[in-house]
Amino acid sequence: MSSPNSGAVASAPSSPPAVEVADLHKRFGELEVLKGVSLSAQNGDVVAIIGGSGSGKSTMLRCINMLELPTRGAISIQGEAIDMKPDGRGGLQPANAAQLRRIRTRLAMVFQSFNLWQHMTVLGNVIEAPVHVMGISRDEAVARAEKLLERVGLFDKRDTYPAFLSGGQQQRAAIARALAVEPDVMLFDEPTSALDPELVGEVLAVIADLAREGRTMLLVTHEMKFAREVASHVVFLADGVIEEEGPPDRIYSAPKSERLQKFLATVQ
Amino acid sequence: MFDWFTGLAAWELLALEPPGWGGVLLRGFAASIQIAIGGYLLGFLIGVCGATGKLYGGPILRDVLDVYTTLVRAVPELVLILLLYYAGTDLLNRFMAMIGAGPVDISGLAAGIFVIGVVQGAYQTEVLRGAFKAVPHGQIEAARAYGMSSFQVLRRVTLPGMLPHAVPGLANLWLIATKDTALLAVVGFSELTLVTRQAAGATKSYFLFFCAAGVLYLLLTLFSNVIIGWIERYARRGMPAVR
Amino acid sequence: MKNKLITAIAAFGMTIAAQAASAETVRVGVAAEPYPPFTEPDAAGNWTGWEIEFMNAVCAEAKLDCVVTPVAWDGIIPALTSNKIDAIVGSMSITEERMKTIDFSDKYYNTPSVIATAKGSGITPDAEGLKDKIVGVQVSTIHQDYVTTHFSDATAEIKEYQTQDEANQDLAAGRVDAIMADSLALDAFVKSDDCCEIVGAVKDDPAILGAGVGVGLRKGDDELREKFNTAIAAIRENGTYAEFSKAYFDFDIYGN
Amino acid sequence: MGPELRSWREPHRLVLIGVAVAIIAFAAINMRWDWLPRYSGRLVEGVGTTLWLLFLTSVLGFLLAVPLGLAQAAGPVWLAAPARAFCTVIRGTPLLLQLWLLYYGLGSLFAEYPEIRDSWAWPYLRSAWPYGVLALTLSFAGYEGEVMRGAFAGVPKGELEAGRAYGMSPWTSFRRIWLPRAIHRALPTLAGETVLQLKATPLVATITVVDVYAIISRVRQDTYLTYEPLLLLALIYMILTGILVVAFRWLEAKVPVKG
Repeated sequence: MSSPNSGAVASAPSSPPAVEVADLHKRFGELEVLKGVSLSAQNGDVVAIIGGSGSGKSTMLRCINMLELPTRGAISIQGEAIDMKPDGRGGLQPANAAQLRRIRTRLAMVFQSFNLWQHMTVLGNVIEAPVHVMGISRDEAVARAEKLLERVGLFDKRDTYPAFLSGGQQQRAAIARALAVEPDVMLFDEPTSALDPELVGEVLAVIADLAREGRTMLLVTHEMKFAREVASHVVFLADGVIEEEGPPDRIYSAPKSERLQKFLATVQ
Repeated sequence: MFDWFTGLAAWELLALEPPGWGGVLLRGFAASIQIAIGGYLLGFLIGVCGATGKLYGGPILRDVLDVYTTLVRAVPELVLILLLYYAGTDLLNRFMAMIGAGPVDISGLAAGIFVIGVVQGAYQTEVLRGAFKAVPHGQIEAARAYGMSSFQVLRRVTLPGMLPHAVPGLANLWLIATKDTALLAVVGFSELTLVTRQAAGATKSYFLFFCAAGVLYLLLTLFSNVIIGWIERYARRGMPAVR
Repeated sequence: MKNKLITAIAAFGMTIAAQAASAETVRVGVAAEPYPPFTEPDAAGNWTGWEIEFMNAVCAEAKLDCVVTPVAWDGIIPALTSNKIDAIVGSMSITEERMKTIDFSDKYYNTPSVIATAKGSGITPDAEGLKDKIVGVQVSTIHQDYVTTHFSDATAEIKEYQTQDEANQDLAAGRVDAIMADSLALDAFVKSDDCCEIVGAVKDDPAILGAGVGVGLRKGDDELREKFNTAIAAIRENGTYAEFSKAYFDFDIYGN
Repeated sequence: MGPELRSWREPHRLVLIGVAVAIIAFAAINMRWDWLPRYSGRLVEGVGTTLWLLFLTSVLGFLLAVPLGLAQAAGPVWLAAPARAFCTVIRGTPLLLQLWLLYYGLGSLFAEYPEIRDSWAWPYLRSAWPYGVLALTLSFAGYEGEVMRGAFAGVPKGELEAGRAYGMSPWTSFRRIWLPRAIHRALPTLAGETVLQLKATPLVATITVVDVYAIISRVRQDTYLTYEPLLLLALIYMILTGILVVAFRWLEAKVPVKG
């Protein structure tokens, strides 16, 4: 189903896409949330996924690193397909736990509600996966983590526990945690939705900074203005299918589908 | 007229060497602490298994565990202690006879630990299950998203995340365990409360000995509270103060 | 999970099994509550008293390795039947009712049951004298049975105590008007506390008061019973009984 | 109601119920229950005593817990410190020991004073139940006092300020806002505390109060049965606990309780 023109600007046609999703279905009991979504992102792409609530955009993102198990479809990261097998109840389940863990370290996720580990300091959160999953030495992980914390402006908070930070600080710490695994792709699941309005800016600034650096990102967001600025490609999801996609300027200035027009009218 | 006062002031009765009863009291105290620790640990083991069973077990296991925790929490400890004290050893002996082994002599200590452990186990099951459920799901999800195996998630995130929720309940249960040992006096186990009664009866200094035992229990509680305070501060390090 | 549980149970079982009794040992249950002058703990935590000396003499005679095991008095028969102990040496009177559940050795002492009251109370040891009085007895004793059978209509209340010592204490404190117990136990009490006096023996009722005190044994444990009977007869015969009794009593408590 | 009803019909539950019925039938047939009719009257009386003790000591204990909690939460040091010490001592020592200290320790002292022995109070002081009631009341007050301390301290300051802003006197504000809100906050713990109190009542049997536990002890001594009376006793307490839990649920449904 992945048509050649569904990807964004093809930066290096010879290398496999960073993320490729083919015919993804997801069903929760009676409710079919995703009805066949296909999407691919090349290295360096920033794909913004927009849509109304219940359109399935978060579910799609969570299926990519298998936090939700798809009912049907295929996912590959840098050309490597995630092994899946039938779970016997009409859905799929991971077939190779070790492979999934390896792939997950290359897909760093930033959550809507931060999900920082509350019993670890900010520094502890950032070095956790490098040390305990990837097996990097502690000293090296700390050195790297301190650089990352400096970059997101939290160096002086490194020994603080998450609960003592503001939402914006927590989300910046979560981004540092994501960067620490040196991911191929970063997945942002509505990273600013849980924040007070005055704290949104500081987080978006960090994400924009990463986009400029050429990071591959999939970004589910409600921030239309921001998506238009940073995205290289915009996907509009409605009712479990991709209703329309394209470069941000065209999507925002000349939406074709009626639903997208309506959606943009309500959010802008 | 002031017999009771002089009785209270008959400190030499508390001397550690006979004819003072202090040594007997302290040995009883040691027995109480031994049972409390043993029973608490056995209860913790049961609690871990019970909570795991309630969270992950099949429907039958879950229902059976529900019956266990409900029954134990609905019946007075005193009654449970009597039942378990007689039934527990009796059933064990019948079981031993069934598999052809001779009867075993269950020491009072083992029986006491067993009884306190079974009672503690029911409460600890609930505390641990509650603490497990109190860990925000997002924390576990984040751990999985960063590639941790199930065991790593448990060890690095779930267990430490449970700690602040489990510590107050577990601490409270420890204090209950220390005081529940006194109920073993009713089945004639020589712990602090029973030896106190024996000493009081033999010397007629009821007031003195009951007060002395009260002080020992209180010291144990206060000492425990200090340790619990340390543990709680460590467990809650990531959480803002409640008030 | 299940495996873990089984391992844990097995481990617990092992610790118990490690303490399994050797075949020669006889666990002799005594009431955990002091019952002077027969059984009481001393300040060093050792059990002393006439019955402890009796037990030692009998066990030495029968070449048994006896271990004193304190058990709550009101649970001492269940402890015997559920195999926690092998014999009861606890001033337990041989009665018909108890014989339904356990066996007894031959009697090893027999003394009358008496009533004690505060000094000068004027109470007599019969239903008339106890009219509208509060009477205290120890639970699970022949005295409790006797008081319930003969005096319950007359008395205001019958209070039941876990230990004889507590009943004595409440008589001294005036919370009961009279107590009924074994004459020797009360003799020791009124000698130690000048509050009270023995006002006399109650009228005999052999069906309740029984035929003296014997060693309580599990039903069917005939071998052990034979050993005890032979040993009791032997120490009566060879003077050991009289020897250790001297320190406690100035008369022969074996009765007739 | 629907899902609950259905859940009982799940196959594994039917099996479990079958097992339970089999165990009960086994117990009914193979164990000795012939003593039951002889003691039924006394058992009912014993349950009555237990419930009466529970009710009286819970109510008195709660009334005592309110000042204890208030003193700790807002009182001056000379009130807060003793209140705190009281709660610590009560919670730090076994109830059985407290009971024996009061009855055998304190109670026997009264007898030494002829003035007391001759006074009107002696008939009460010489019986056992006042000591049982006192010990259980103090125990309930000690535990619930701690709860009330938290409840008083947890009432949002803003609500009290609002009261002051509307011109309430400190007493009115206490009576109309602080106390009711604190009790409201403490209510959810009350069910649990009351069940704990029920489970503490059998201890009074050790000081000659004749509650249901004492009756069962009597049965055990008369019949030399080990299990049957204790199993019945466990069943009785389970039923009483069940009734308490249902009653409190009903009460809580009537009084909406919010944080």
